[in-house]
Amino acid sequence: MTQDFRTSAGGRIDRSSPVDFTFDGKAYRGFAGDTLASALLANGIHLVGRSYKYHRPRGIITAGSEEPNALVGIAREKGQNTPNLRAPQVEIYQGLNAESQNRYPSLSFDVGAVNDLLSPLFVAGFYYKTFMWPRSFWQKVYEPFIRSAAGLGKAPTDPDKDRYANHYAHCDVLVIGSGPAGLAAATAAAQSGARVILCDEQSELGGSLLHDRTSAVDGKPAVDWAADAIRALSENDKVTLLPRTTGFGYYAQNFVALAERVTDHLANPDPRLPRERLWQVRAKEVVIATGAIERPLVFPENDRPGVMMAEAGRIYLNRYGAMAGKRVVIATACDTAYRTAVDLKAAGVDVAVIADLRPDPAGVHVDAARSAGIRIEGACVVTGTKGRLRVKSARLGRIRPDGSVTAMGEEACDSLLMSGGWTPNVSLYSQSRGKVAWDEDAGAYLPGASVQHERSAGSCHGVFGLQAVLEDGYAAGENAARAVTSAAKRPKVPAVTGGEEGAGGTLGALPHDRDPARVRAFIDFQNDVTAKDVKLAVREGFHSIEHIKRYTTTGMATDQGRLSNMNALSVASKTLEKPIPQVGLTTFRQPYTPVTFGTFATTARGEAFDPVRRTPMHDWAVEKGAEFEDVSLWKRAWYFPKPGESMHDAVARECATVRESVGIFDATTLGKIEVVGPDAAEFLNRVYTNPFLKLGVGRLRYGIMLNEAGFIMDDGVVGRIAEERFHVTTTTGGAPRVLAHLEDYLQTEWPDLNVWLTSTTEQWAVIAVQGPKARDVIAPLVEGIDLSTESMPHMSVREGKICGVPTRLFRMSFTGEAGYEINVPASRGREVWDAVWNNVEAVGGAPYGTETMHVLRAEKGYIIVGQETDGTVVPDDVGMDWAVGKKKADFIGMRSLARPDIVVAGRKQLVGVLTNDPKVILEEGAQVTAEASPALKTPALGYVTSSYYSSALGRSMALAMIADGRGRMGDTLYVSTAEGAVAVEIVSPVFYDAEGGKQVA
Amino acid sequence: MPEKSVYSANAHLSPIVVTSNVRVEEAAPLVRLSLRGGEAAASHAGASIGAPLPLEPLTSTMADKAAAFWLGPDEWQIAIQEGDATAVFERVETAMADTPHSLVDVSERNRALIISGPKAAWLLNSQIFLDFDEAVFPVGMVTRTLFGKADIMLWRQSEDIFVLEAWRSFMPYVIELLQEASRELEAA
Amino acid sequence: MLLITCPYCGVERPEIEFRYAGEAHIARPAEPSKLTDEEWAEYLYMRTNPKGLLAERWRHAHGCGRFFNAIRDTVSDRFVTIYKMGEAKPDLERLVVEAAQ
Amino acid sequence: MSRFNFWELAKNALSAHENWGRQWRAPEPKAEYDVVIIGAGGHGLATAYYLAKEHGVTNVAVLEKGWLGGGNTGRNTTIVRSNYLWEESEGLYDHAMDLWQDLSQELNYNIMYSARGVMMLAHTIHDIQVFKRHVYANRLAGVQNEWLTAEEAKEYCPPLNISKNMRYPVLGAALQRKAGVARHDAVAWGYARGADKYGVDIIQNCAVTGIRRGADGAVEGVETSRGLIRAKRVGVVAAGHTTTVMDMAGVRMPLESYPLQALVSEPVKPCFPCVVMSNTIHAYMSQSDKGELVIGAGTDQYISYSQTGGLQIPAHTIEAICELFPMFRRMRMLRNWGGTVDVTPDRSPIIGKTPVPGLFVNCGWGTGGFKATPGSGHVFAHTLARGEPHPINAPFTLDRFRTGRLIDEAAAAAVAH
Repeated sequence: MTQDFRTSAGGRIDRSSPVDFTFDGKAYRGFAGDTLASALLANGIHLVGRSYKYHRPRGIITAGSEEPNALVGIAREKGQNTPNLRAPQVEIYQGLNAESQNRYPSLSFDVGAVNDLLSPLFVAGFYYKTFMWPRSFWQKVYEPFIRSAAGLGKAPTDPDKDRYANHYAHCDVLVIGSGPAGLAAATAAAQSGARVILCDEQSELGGSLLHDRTSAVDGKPAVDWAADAIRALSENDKVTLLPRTTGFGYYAQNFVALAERVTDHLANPDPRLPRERLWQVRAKEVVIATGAIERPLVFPENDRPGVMMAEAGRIYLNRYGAMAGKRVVIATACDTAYRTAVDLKAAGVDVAVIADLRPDPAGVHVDAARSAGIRIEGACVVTGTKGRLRVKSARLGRIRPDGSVTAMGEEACDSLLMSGGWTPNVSLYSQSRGKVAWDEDAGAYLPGASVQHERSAGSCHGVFGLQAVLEDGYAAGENAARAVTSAAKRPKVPAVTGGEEGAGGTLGALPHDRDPARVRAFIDFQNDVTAKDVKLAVREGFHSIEHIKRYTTTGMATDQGRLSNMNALSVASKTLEKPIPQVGLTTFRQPYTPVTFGTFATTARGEAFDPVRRTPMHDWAVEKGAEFEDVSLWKRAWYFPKPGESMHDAVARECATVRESVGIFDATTLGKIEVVGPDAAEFLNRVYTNPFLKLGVGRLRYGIMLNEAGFIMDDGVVGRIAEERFHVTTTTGGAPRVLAHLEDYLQTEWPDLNVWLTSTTEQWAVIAVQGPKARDVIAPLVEGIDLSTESMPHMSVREGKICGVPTRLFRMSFTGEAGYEINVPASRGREVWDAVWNNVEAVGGAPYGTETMHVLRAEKGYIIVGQETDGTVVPDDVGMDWAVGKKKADFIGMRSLARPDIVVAGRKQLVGVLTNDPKVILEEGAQVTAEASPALKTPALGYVTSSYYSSALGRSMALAMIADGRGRMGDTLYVSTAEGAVAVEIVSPVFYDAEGGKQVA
Repeated sequence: MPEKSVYSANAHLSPIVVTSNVRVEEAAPLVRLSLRGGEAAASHAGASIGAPLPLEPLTSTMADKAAAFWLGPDEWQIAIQEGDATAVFERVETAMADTPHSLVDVSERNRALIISGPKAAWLLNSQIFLDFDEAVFPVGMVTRTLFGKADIMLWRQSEDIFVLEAWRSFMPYVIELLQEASRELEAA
Repeated sequence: MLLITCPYCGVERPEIEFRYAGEAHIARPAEPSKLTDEEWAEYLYMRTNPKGLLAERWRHAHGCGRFFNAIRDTVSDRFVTIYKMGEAKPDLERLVVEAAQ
Repeated sequence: MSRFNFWELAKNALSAHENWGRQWRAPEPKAEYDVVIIGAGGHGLATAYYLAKEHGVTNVAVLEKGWLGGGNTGRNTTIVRSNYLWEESEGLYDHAMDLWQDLSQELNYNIMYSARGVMMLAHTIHDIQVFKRHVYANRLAGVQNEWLTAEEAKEYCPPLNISKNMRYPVLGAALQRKAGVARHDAVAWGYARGADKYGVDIIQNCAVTGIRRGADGAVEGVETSRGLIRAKRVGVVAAGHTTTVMDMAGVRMPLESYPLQALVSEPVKPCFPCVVMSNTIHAYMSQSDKGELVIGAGTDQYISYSQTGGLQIPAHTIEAICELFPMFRRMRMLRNWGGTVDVTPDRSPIIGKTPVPGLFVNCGWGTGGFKATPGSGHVFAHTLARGEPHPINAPFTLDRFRTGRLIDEAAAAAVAH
């Protein structure tokens, strides 16, 4: 297809670089510098989409990110579709494939358009009033139907192959928007020596200057002045220029988020480049220069393809050399549309008529059109359009002094350009938590007082006309710089010729002479909300603008009401007979325009999603074929299956090996805190339930830590290395939490104590060696420590060397066997491990993982915090009243242990559970009941916390928390399984070596 | 740029990132001590290592083969280029006499990277939310902060050279993200 | 993301370096065992939760590690003042009056 | 007031919908009511509806300082489920679940309850233990909940990534099939219309400025921006603003109010069939009937009434969504907003009496109140009508913080080992 609607010359496209692309599978040609929208228009295409509810044919209506209709899906490869891209923002590249959306089977013939025939039924909120009978039909019939009709584009189906980057930046002045105001602000700030970031959502900086053919700045054409200004900024190394970058989120304390689109416009992007980048900017001052958005006119059939905003028509013509049509009707309430008319006429387009709502249009813009020979009709309104998939003619009407309308006949056209005036774009100001204020003169909401270090410049706060906008921009830039640097300079503001402010504008539905029951004038194009819908909502009692929005869905489409809000508000205001400010305004939220999820997630994926913590012995475990489990950020070896072994087999073998011989276990991940200072013992005495004042040097003690509510929060072994130095261990997952908890009390409650905490978790690699042969295995490697039980009994610690490496050697056991935990400097962990492993292997020992550790400790009735306890458990519940220092006056959580419902009878207590059938292994989490089949809603007595096959017992075993458990020894209770309840006997939680002789041997 | 730094690239390891404008290398092992206590303790410790401990927030001091970093109002990290951590620990600990303090050997807890080149700050800003303008983050400044989701200590050794320390298990995460961010520096 | 000045480091840092630590100036009772259950529950759980100025604790968890106090307006999220642990709580009513001026 | 059904809709279509009446009145407040409810969110409106319908108490006003349904009712991610752990919670939420099933018919308002299933992912062995505990406990209570393997979870939700190479692989899931989502605004509007039909006065733009108490300490009424309104029974259902209202009566509360954020993507054709939640990596998501992916983010860490929060909160959630559903990395966020949620120390609500005679409170729903709306209103109506709690809300007292009988769902799920 040829570019029939391309001008013969002009625009910022590169006519020497043709670009081939497809739309809905059909090949088209455009030029480098085209957007998808401009290229389609140049090819005479207006019909590009279908609306959300009625599936009405829709055309390109804007030239910017506010586009509600021209949404397309683009996929570089299958499964990588990006839906809902706005055609005016899509830069074409060689080979681009774009698809229209929300139509089946094709854009020109869409079966969903049957909804349009049913539109008399499908009014605002109709779905709240029906689809209720029969009940089951909602989910089976109605909802699936609604869901498939709704939605716009198709979601991608395959994992995204692109990468996304993040960048944190700081600057003195962030300028958002690079039109005349933004460019002026950035220039002024940069001239004052400030660090400046200037961003703009468009591919090219310059904003409206890029399509302004009538103004001159300092004697230069506006576009040349812009180019010079941009060049000067780009040569300043304190200035960062960011095209294709949307300032989308204004957060507290001048934190602004920008989304930069790095590669989407490239035909063959370098794979080393990220697709998009999130800029997280902290700016000392922000200048918002986001311009104004032209308002549609609300007249019947205003949604026909070919109907477009007047300024968009000018942008496509002047910037892209694309004509909206060859015979154009212009409908306006505002002077700026006359500029479009003049430019179109100059380009050879037949401008049939300018239909102006105002009775006597006048002024420089009007004069220019008049002298160009364009027909101008005052008090003239468009009352409808004709044409199926593209406008063929416009009905015109004369507005009489009484407000009624009489028909003026039809005007043939292939495009209708409209302007209802301009709405200052206050989104980012509003996001900054500023309160917009209604300005009756401007007929618009404008930014009120600044809440943050922010100022608006140009038309986004109601300043129009190029000279005024530039002055405003320079002043904003200068003042922003002045706020951060004393060296601010007063800039010289250039003189403008042309570019005068255009007056006029209207809000809300226009009068017409048509049957109101039969015609629809759209306010929100994408969501198909009409003026009638807004009136219906008001009639039904929805009077708050938030209610109207939610009931009609106006302003909830992907343009977030950028085109529709003011018209909806005006219709609501008139229907309610209340002035606009009393109706309210819906809240502007982040993001300004939609932002890719990947841009928020940035680099967090796979192993970079969360740090993966591995111990110095991790690779050894991998070599040995270990399976791993995630425990907080750590990867822990779970079990070490030999070839052909199931998990059950491997764990049974590992358990038996530890009990009979010796096992080696990587305990590095346990949290470690060095507690040092003259008051170290006193401090520990306050934070653990156990007494610590009298713990001897060289001794270990198991401690329980409560939160102030009395519930167990962590446990661990504490070693007294020296009089004023303790080595504290915590659970793996609890380490950061415990350290923060201890620092909290130390800094806030007891700043008088001379004690300090230092995390040493990663200073030490920890090798646990457990089993009857543990001492024999390590003895040959240890220097300077007498390992005999007499000299180094159970629960003691010594310093010395192992394999020539300094060590803190703990004699302790979490398995019930005699054993050691060897702490060595982390970088030496692997070599010591290898040496110990050689000896372990030599005596028939084995490595074991966390699962075996869990089984062995359960056989001993030792709890695991987080498994036997769940944040609602006090020490007595798990049979550890012995660990609570009765003579202590106070410790964290002590007072809470005396609360009525903590000392009450009937609390759940830790017990052992043996199934009557020794082969049955209960599920952890299974519930315990008094009867096999209790009546529904009978509260359970408790639940199984831990359950394993015990090779030591040759049968299954479990731990459980059961109401009054210690009073139920020997009772038969029932535990639920997937197949039904099984009978169990309640027993002591200590299954193995109840006397404890083995671990002290 | 200081003539000498306690940090030097580990000659046994190949660089982690090399582009025309930035280089990331792992630093050679060091003795690191965490000192907690008051100014008296700091004074004793400074004397024993030959460099007065910095009392100004976020500053550092240098000496021959030693450096001291302010990490908190009662916390310093001392780095010494010497082989035997135990010996250094004993020497400093002995110098403390009866001053209340806590001295802990954390030599093995951290690993360090040296990030250098004109794009060093840019690279760090891919994951660190700090302003590296020299007026804000001058040479010699040291701070703990976050690199993505990892806690780090960051020191500016010179305009274009930064030292980043992290707990050892977090270092692969830091390295992966530095490599990731550096990829586009090689792109056209 | 808030910007918070650590009174120990003397610099502004992004909120992600800090951990919130709840209402400030709720001193742990010297002798908890002498408190009634009601008094203990008051200490443990009852909070001012004001719409307006709140004295609260933060910790520079990923920086110097220090806890400190701040007065912040919970409607605007603006920090009014930040002070070190152990310093007296400012007179909130006076701050409200000052803020209004 | 006309009934809502298809024929009524068709009939009105013939008159261009010019004849629909108001769904609720905008009455002037009377001098006195039997019961005043503070807060016209879903819970407050449901309370009024059941007071009128089931207890015959129709001389009721619901006072709302803004617009009805404008607080957390209109800001949440609409998830409804009842597979809680503790018996007390199971009772409360499953009571609501029963009411949800027929709520459209009950209210003659299509609240679009869609039982598409809520699936909670397990990523660690600890998660598995916790979820199985829930499944077994729920089974005893007659609460639907079942355990799925990772493969079964993927079958139920095809976009789910169950690769073993994920940072936190999916190890299984707990699924409640009859759980799902509803249309949040419609719930508020349906209850408002229903209550209005029984004569309840819903008074919007009416801020409560004081609670008047008599010499005996009992409640006598509330002072408002529209004058004194007398009532001997007052129910406070003010969510994040409860502390402020209770302060007016001199009652200290164990509450803190935090910003909670949520977001939606741009609308797309159906691509996500159910609700998926992951507590471990902090994500929950469903797809609305409009086609938007509806995503719940977390709370900011600090107390705030600003109804906004930091970027890092939604970013953190989106990271998790992209990890679970890597194809959605190319989807785009359309809108991100915040609410103010009132959180108790045990993350369970407080529903019942206060130390002030005649003053009742229903608060502390934290991040999960929407799902309880019908049940909460139903039992609170009972409490207000009788002056004593319904058996279902009897455990949810304010006094539990004194005695230590907490109902701590979060602790049961969140403690790592």
